[in-house]
Amino acid sequence: MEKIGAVLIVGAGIGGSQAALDLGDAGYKVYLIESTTSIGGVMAQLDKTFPTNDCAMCIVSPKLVETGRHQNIDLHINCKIEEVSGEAGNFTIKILKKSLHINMDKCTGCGVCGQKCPVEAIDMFNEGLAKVKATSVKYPQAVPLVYAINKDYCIGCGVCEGVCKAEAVEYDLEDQEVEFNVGAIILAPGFEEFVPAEGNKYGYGKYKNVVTSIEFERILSASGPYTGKILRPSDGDVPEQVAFLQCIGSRDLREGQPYCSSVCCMYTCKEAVIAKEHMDQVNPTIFSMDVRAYGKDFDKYIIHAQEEYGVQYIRSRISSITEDSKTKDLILKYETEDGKIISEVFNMVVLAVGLNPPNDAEYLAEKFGIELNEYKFALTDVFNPVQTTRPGIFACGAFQSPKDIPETVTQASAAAGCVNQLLYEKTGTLITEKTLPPEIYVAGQPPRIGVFICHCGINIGGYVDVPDVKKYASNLPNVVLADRNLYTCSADTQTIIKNKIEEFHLNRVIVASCTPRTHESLFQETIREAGLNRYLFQMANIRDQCSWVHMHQPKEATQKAKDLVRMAVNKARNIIPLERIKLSVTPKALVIGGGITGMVAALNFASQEYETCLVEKEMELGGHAKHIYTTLEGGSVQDYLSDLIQKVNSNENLHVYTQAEIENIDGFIGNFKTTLIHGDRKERVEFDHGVVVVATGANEYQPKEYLYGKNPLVIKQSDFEKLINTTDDIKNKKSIVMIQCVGSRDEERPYCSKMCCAEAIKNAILTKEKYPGVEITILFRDIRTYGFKEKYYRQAREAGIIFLRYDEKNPPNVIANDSQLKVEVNTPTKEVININTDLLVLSAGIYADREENEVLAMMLKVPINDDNFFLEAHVKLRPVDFATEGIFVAGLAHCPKPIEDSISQANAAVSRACTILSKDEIEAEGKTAVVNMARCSGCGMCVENCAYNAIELIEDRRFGLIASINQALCKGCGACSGNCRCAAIDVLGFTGEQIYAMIKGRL
Amino acid sequence: MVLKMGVEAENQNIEKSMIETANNLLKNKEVDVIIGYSKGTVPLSSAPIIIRREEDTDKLIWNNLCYVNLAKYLVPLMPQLCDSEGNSLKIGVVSKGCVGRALIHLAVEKQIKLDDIKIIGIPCNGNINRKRIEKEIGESEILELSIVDNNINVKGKDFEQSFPFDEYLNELCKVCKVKSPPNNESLAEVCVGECLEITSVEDDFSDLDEYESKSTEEKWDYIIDTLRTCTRCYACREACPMCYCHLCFVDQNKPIWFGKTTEISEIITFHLTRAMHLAGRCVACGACSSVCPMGIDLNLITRKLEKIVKGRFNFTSGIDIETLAPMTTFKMDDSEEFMLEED
Amino acid sequence: MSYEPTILGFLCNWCSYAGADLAGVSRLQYPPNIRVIRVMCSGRVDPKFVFEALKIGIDGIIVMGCHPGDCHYLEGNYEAEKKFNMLKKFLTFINLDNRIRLEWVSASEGMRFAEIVSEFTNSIKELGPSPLKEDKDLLDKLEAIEMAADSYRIRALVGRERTIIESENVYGEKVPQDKFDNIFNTAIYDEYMRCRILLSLKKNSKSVKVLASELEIDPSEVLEHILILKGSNSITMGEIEGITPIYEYTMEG
Amino acid sequence: MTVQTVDDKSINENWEPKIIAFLCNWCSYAGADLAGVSRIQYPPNIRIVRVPCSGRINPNFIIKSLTDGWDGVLVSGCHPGDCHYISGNLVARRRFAILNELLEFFGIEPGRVNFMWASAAEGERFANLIKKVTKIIKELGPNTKFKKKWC
Repeated sequence: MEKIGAVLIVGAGIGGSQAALDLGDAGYKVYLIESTTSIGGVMAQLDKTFPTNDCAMCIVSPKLVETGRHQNIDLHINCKIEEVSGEAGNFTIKILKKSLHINMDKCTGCGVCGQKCPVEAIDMFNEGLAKVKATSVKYPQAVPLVYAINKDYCIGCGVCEGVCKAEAVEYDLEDQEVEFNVGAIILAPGFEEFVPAEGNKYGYGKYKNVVTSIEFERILSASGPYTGKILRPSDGDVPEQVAFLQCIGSRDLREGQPYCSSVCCMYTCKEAVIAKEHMDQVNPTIFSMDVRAYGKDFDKYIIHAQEEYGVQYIRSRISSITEDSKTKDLILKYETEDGKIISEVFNMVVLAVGLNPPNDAEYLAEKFGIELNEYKFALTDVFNPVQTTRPGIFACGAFQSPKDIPETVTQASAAAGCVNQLLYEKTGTLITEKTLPPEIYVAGQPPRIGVFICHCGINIGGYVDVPDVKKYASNLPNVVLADRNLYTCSADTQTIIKNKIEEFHLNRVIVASCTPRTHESLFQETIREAGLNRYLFQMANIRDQCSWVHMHQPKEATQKAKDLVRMAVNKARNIIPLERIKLSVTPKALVIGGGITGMVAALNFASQEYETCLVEKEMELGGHAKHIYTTLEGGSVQDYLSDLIQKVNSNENLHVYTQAEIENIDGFIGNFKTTLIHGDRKERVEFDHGVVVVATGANEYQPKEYLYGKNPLVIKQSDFEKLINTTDDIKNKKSIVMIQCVGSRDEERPYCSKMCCAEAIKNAILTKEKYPGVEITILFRDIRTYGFKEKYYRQAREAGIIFLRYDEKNPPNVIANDSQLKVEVNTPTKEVININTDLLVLSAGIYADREENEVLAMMLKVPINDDNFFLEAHVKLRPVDFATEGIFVAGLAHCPKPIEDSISQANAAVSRACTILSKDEIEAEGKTAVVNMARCSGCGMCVENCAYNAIELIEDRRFGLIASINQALCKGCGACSGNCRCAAIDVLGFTGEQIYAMIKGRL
Repeated sequence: MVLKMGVEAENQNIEKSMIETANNLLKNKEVDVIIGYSKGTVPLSSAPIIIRREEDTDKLIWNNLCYVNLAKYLVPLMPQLCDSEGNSLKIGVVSKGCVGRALIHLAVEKQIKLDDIKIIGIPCNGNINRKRIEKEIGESEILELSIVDNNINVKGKDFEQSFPFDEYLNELCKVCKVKSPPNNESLAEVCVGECLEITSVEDDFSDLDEYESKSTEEKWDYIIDTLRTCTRCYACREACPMCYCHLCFVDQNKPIWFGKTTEISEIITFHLTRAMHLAGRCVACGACSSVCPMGIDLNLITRKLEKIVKGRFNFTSGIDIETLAPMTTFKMDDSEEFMLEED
Repeated sequence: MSYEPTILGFLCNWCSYAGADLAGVSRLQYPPNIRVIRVMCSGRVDPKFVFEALKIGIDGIIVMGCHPGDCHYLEGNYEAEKKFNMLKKFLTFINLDNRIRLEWVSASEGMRFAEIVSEFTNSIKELGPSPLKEDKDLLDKLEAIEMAADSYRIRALVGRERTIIESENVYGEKVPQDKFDNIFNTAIYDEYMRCRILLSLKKNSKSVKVLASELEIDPSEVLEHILILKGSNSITMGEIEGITPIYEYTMEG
Repeated sequence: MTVQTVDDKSINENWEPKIIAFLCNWCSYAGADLAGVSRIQYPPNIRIVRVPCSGRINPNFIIKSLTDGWDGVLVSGCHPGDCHYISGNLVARRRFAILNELLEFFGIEPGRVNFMWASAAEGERFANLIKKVTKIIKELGPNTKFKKKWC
């Protein structure tokens, strides 16, 4: 059975889109299937996202637009899976494409049908807070921007067909049956929020002012129904006292799911912070049990929220909510930690609802033949969390287990990494390279500009006098052709443009229509197909920024349209053809660090027949995982480790250098050259490669507190694990005490090491099983067994292990009295408990050594954050890339994480790297910066300003010390040219001359 | 400004020990060449001089008229100041406070290498505001000038006048906080007289309060009056150590950003853009005002530049070679009070 | 002198007007209060005419057309019936629905014409004079109704009702009457409320709670309407007094 | 025939200022598009110039716009942290801060040149800020300070 170089991805949320982009860039044909009418999933509904508080739309829409128009990605919306057959490497899938009753190719998304439709329905995107018409688009920036008719609301009155100038409405469009033949499948259908059932004790559904967190997200969103103002649904007032209730539908055996949904602690804190930021009158109070802020910079976020924004945390679970019928305020009754019963009045309550599996989870499992776990999420392998029970089918994102956006994006890339491993021989087989005519040489010709003005149905023509603008444009200097058409972006007008280019020998094309953000590349492709360099093109936005926003001032709108066209023509006179620089790529990879992460990454590269070099500074491989025996979920780490080491040493594409040190790395993406010294004889090895994966791991904290090192009865958790797994000296111990958060979440290391709670509970359960008589007490600040690990926390409590909370302000102190230790614990109820114990186990955290990381960071010119871990390019959208292209990070070097997350990140890094290695040459961005050597005085300001390290000072024979730009790394942002005093640096496509000409266009 | 023993006497004292230092620096080959001030060809002026041989060191002078910033000559001269094989000579620079700061900042901007430079530190007690005295004397020519216990005696062909020293100092020198080069240990430096260690500068910029309390129109009128007489001769640009661009923005074409005429709006544009280029780089040496043939007082703008950069980024130019100039870096919590918000 | 109501009658030229003439020829007597306007077809009567009549204080309005199937223009009377239903629904909000009547009178039914007119005149007489003359608040409500009835949404629904219920909609199916009715009724109610909110805000800016008390509906419902009006840029949120945002009417709405 | 010199032109009420706006492509330009898609009306005085990032905006652009006769300048970038190029807007913020203080120091009316952040989801906020800027510049009247007097 022959493998196929194509992939089916089910679900086009942020996870599905990331996997599609990775695989599309790596040269696979991707069929992206979405059940709703536009891509973006839940992330598109969010206002801001933690931990960076940046606006979800700003971050996700460029990625969605790229997915929408990627050459290798076929996007199919409104689909339903019918039937799946075949096996790894060769699947056939039948899909039912439900009709939108609107022809996707003709619809331009202008929205007139939506305005005129007489039927109003509940807007599910805004969680029922607003109304939407029967013909609608999910949200204004939807990709693809296509309207759809919702059949169960539509009464078929035919009004929309009447008003649609593009004749896109075709009521009789049937559902289509489509069949795909692919090599692998990735399931990323996301999750469903938990909705409290009828008659729930929180009054959701009964009291207006009790809303779920996703509804509150829409209330917060600037593009939501309340346009970012925090109002309460009962009377539109600003709620001054807002209560947030955690764990609704999670960690709850009766009404919800037993597991922890992992993300509610963080998004609740974010919602509280953003509400306070939007409106200062709002005072958020969060009722929580444990605050599970386990990820990178999460703890800092919580502390910052408490200090900066006055978010108040109360540690208790609400028993009941009653409503004051007159004021519609809510009375909450709760018990504080020291036992007092308090009832407080709040104007609004937000329920932090958990994450359920998608509604069609069983349906998908049955169709794709994969097993689900006890909570109906996808059952995956302990040591490869994206591999489902059926080979060739992978799962990622919340469908695998509840997780946040950074982890979802990482897992999406990891799934793409596993697909690479499966189908690597077949890259590039199914993608069609477009054959383009040779470019016409236009340099030196006088500018001959063609201006195409668009009516966009009535969207422009209805408010701007397009014929007048056309007449005006036709007698602007250098304009040889001015034309107007009903829809410039429609397929037939593209051919008109191509013919006019030939007929009038145009060497500059201007389209005055809508926003270049979504349509520039469409027209650039068209003029390239007519033989013109794609950069000889300019757009004037006379719809979104003119006709639509000056509807009641047609005269001024027409004048503005003329001005915008004239400014575009002025700029067009100065544009020059640009090439995208091509760079060769050495298809080899360097992996630094031989722990589990490094080995998994190196193996993945090697199994795709990329020559790989693995560098490890210790004597033997294994890294941090050497002294871990099992994972909380029961996987045996030592067997996995030994099997991994055996595979690494036996793979012929993989050169392993232990006891090795990197002397120097230079070069850039695709063309790195590394020299390293290895072995006790310090041999020197040269290795050139295309990509670098940093998997240098981190170290275990050596505790200084709690008499560690001074008293033999005080040991670390890792020593304790060795003890119970290899010896049985615990036999005669009567009482063991464990202390959590040792060396984590304190002044120097203000972060959570994420795996110590799981380690402690794993060892405690194992000890209880082996020696039931031993009394185990765990002193904790927050038990952070997120996700499905919650089950083991409950299992520990049922096994009789005592959990005692201590406050970080006065931690327990340890006094040695002869053969035992006395541990004094001051609990929040202010009375002190003394425990005499035979053994004290400290859960030591993870820390990154500044000197070690700084050396490597200097060589690779990549940043480190203030906790000394490596800083990735973007927390959410590029979690495993560095800002400098071609270098990736994975494992503990990025931040403390359990083994399965490190493995995911390793595969993700490989997938990201394959988008480079799979090509023999990569195209850099055309609009990059360029230095005018005569003007540059070598002051070095641009070198500091460049976030991508694309500029360096070189000694030039004629001009002395000047700046020189590495076109491969430059992104064309222009931060350098903004500060350049002698205007020596320009950004092609936005040069000083072009902007000067636009300024001159005032008239 | 408290003078221990008369300005004139102190200067002679410094001059003598400076010549001495220059001699033994040249003698034991610590430096190959020394740049300092020598007697000007016209009374009330001084001229830069490059000394290679020991016997010329007595040409070096030090008085209150050494207003030129010697750091200016280093950048263009660097290529020529090297021996036959092309490796650069060791240069000694007579540097008062602002010259020292200029050297440090030029090193930060990679124009000079400080290990080729030997800073000969001078505790400066300010330059005389020559333009102001000439304006008050009117047309007649000054032949001789001397400073006797806190006032300046000026003699001409047929007149004699004296001015209080403190009053007729250069505006910037009155409020100057960095009298001698900020010698932190990393610099190879020798000091004539006592140079104090300066790591940071505290300044309340109260001299600007009077101007800044004016209304926008009054400010505009004041600026027009001061700059109206500018003839675009660019003497200020030629005197400024920080203006070392090969092709200044006013001389560029493709595109010609700003006009070259002496029309008031184009004068304002030139000075505004030059001020923008000097933010965080100007070392307040006052050379631009001293050399201006039309007697335009640019010190107000210089003070404002220092105030902005000190207030916003707690940075003073030319103090320490490690910290990056403000425009080359950023902080997440930089002040953004000027940003527009919805009301 | 006892109160004499003013009645306005729209008579379709082919049937009811001829019926009226027949009543005249046969010297049938009926009260003189009715003033007749001849229209070519009962379908010609635009809801605006009825609102205008009510606004100037006419006490009762009657529209007469041909019996279904007799219409000279085949379907005019069917359209008239749909428009009359919409009118009735709107006027029930201010219980003036009993002051309008739709009757079918053929050219040969002189007797029926006279009976209908006298019966209608007596029923209006019992009702007394139209309250619109002095009740300013009621006039505002009528103003809102007129505005709502003129909205694109209502006219589209009324205009398309017959095709999609009696013959077939664009999908070739018949829309069940109850499904259409509940969409139509919610549309009528929503548009009426929104127009009342718009007119009220036109006078002076108000908060949601003030509007709710004025319209006697729950504040959360007012909020929903406010959001939709804000979405179509007919109102904007002004500043927030304490915890209550004030909404203002925008001219460009 | 009285020669009407530039500066004594009384500000008749139907004078409309011409404002140039430099918008960063990823956030502010997207915010302007969202205002369009949501049909939020705002005065037609601004002319938008798209730049890749607020970091690209050189002081020459702003000063040239004033001397070339535009009545007002608006500069808008992404909120700190949103920048598509990681730190383009942060580098620019310092430059704008210094330029803003210098303009005010030189006696240019504050409000002639305005700086703001706008994200891709803040359509309504973008429109409100445009209304505010237009109102400010309309009150300031035509830009006579930089107009060439005699050539």
